[in-house]
Amino acid sequence: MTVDQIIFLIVAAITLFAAFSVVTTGNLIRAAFWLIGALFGVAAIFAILHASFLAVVQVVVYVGAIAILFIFAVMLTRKDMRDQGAQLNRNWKFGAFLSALVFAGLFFLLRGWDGVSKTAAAFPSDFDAVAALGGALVSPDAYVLPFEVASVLLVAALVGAVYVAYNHK
Amino acid sequence: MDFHKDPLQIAANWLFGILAGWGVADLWAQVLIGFLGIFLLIALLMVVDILLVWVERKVVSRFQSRIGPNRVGPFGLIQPFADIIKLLIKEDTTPEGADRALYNLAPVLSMMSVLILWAVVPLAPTILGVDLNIGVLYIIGAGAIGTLSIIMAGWSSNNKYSLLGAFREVAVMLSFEIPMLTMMLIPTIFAGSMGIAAITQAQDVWFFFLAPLAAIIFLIAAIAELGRAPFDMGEAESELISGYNIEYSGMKFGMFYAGELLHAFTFGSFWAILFFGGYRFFGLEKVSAFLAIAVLLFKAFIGYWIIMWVKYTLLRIRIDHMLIFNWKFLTPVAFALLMVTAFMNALLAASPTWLYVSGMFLSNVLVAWISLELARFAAHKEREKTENALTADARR
Amino acid sequence: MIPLSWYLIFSAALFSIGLFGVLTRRNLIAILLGVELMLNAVNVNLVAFWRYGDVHNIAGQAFAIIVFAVAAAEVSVGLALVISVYRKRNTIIADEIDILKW
Amino acid sequence: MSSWVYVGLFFLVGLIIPAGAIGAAWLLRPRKPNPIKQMTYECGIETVGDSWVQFKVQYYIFALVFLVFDVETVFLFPWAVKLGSLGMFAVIEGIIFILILIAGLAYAWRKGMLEWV
Repeated sequence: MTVDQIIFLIVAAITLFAAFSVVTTGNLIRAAFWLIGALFGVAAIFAILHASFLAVVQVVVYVGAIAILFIFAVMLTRKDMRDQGAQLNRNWKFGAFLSALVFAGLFFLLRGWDGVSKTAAAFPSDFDAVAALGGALVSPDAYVLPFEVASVLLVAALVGAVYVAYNHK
Repeated sequence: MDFHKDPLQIAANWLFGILAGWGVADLWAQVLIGFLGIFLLIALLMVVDILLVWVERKVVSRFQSRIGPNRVGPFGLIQPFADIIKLLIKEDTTPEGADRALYNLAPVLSMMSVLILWAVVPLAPTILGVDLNIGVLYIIGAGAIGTLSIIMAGWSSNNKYSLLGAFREVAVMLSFEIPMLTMMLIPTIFAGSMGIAAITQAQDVWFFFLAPLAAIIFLIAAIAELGRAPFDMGEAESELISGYNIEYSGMKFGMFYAGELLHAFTFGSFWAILFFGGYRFFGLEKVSAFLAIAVLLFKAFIGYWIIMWVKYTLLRIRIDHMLIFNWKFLTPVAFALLMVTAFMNALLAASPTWLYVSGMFLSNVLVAWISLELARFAAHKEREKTENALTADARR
Repeated sequence: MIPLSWYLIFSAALFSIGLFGVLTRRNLIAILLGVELMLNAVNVNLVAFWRYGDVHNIAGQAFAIIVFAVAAAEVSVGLALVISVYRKRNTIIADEIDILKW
Repeated sequence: MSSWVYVGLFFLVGLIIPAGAIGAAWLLRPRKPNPIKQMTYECGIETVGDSWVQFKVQYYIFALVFLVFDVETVFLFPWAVKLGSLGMFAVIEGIIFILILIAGLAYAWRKGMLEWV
């Protein structure tokens, strides 16, 4: 095993453990902090994949904003913050079975595909992914429409969410 | 290779030779040397941090017409070391009902979020931790960890005041992050790169002269991000006692305190790097790497001194005023400035340097003037409304 | 070197864990936490395919960026709804929210 | 990747040193706990009620506005990096992007949702 394989396995194990704790911890604040751990792990995976920009954006957007929003929301709905009876619903066995089935299905699907054991070519050292991304996001041949639509989507979300959350007296 | 130009590379090569002589594999030798270098840098930062405690106490006492620490050692220089010994042997209490794991993790994360910022700081042309091509965003990402540590400390202490302080502090930090991010876009536009080293290299003309307004907004946002006065609503001593770190004592409190000071110094150096050329000073950096470090530290201390000056001059601002100041004034101005800068940058792309610089400077001044006039107009209207309401009340 | 399959299996596992959370948790916020995990699994896939395909074709990263925007929109609206429901019904347990029964 | 290995090392050392300082204090400090010492601080009286009090929804609204602006500003970074070589068309696109964003802020402002009631 090479060094990067060992690093990957450690990061992946930590991430999956954190993700598992997110869905099983009774204390919701703890679950939110575990989610942050899992998101950090995914950021590390992005860094291993040479996607520096996405790794940092993952930390800035998810850890810096989305996780804080979760924590705020948990504290605003305080009554359900700590363990109160069962955290899982009646059908949890069925849910566990279904998600295990999804994993098994994906696993066997992947095993049947021959492109799966492919290894990556060396990363071209003169390639600046951020500049390429910047070019693609505003180029009319590429992603300018999704780029602008994302802006509209976020503004729509802002307007809707503020309206819903605002305390109309 | 000249020792004055690139001391670290020479030291690394020397160490590498020794390790290779011992039969250590190349990869591990490199990792070990990297580890040692990082350890050295962080240890140095801790020493600077101890010095900062002394500087802060001395400066605040001068601002308040006192003398400050002057008993322990010459000019009280040994005072911070005495403080450390006191913190080390002080009993440390954990409040009842605290979430112990998070309670102990928070101070460590708080300090870490500051230390890791220095991974991307170019100390000299050749002395640079990591040249990430997304350095500017890395700063914000590290700040996110700091925000997290505050909310962690506030929640896990099992105390109303600490939670209230954490909430306020986080609300302020989040709000002011937007103008800060926006102002970081402006050096990015000028340099055509997000790498901190590239931004430093691109400053043949200091970016302060291209975007003075951006530098000022960045400083305001940075002070708010640090949670220092006048934006220290999160730890308002007279109302919340000490905010999110109220239940902490001993070395854990020391970590929060030292982290805050080092954070201020770090933002002083980022201000210097993004807008005042970092280690560059009329070609001095080309003479010797040590001179470059001295230049950067000097500029960083000036930035730090300005942050202190603001802290000890201005009064605390109420939280609603603070948030409204950010969302209704600073953020729109920042975005307007960004649009104007992007537009002027494209318009003046082919023009000579003097025209480019003066055009940028004038457009900044124009944006500042228009926004201040608008703010004055709005303030007049607001004042009139309040006064009318008051006189109506009095008549009744 | 790490083969592509490791990333895909990692992402499948993350997705399944998120799905488990969404299907079994009773608390609305916890359900949203599960959704976040699932979105992240998708992003890992997109970036892995970008890296293992042609690096100069930036599509994988651009898609991942759009997924970030969608995740942000989803969280902001979702949590706003949770808070609104909490204000009206004083609970955020999914089973007990049955205003739309009829 | 190699530069990220150094960042990882930085994280590691940045964790170890503060943890080491706290650990040293843990070894050196006296330990005499008693129930009153460990009580939560509240202006010299005993804590009243639950410490985890409920908060104003305004905090959430500001966090929400922040989230949307954060994501959008981050989107602008690749645009800013490439701006020098793209010309006027890309600048106009970026400005439209920002204007859409400002429209959202203006809406929240007009509806009085940015007030701290």
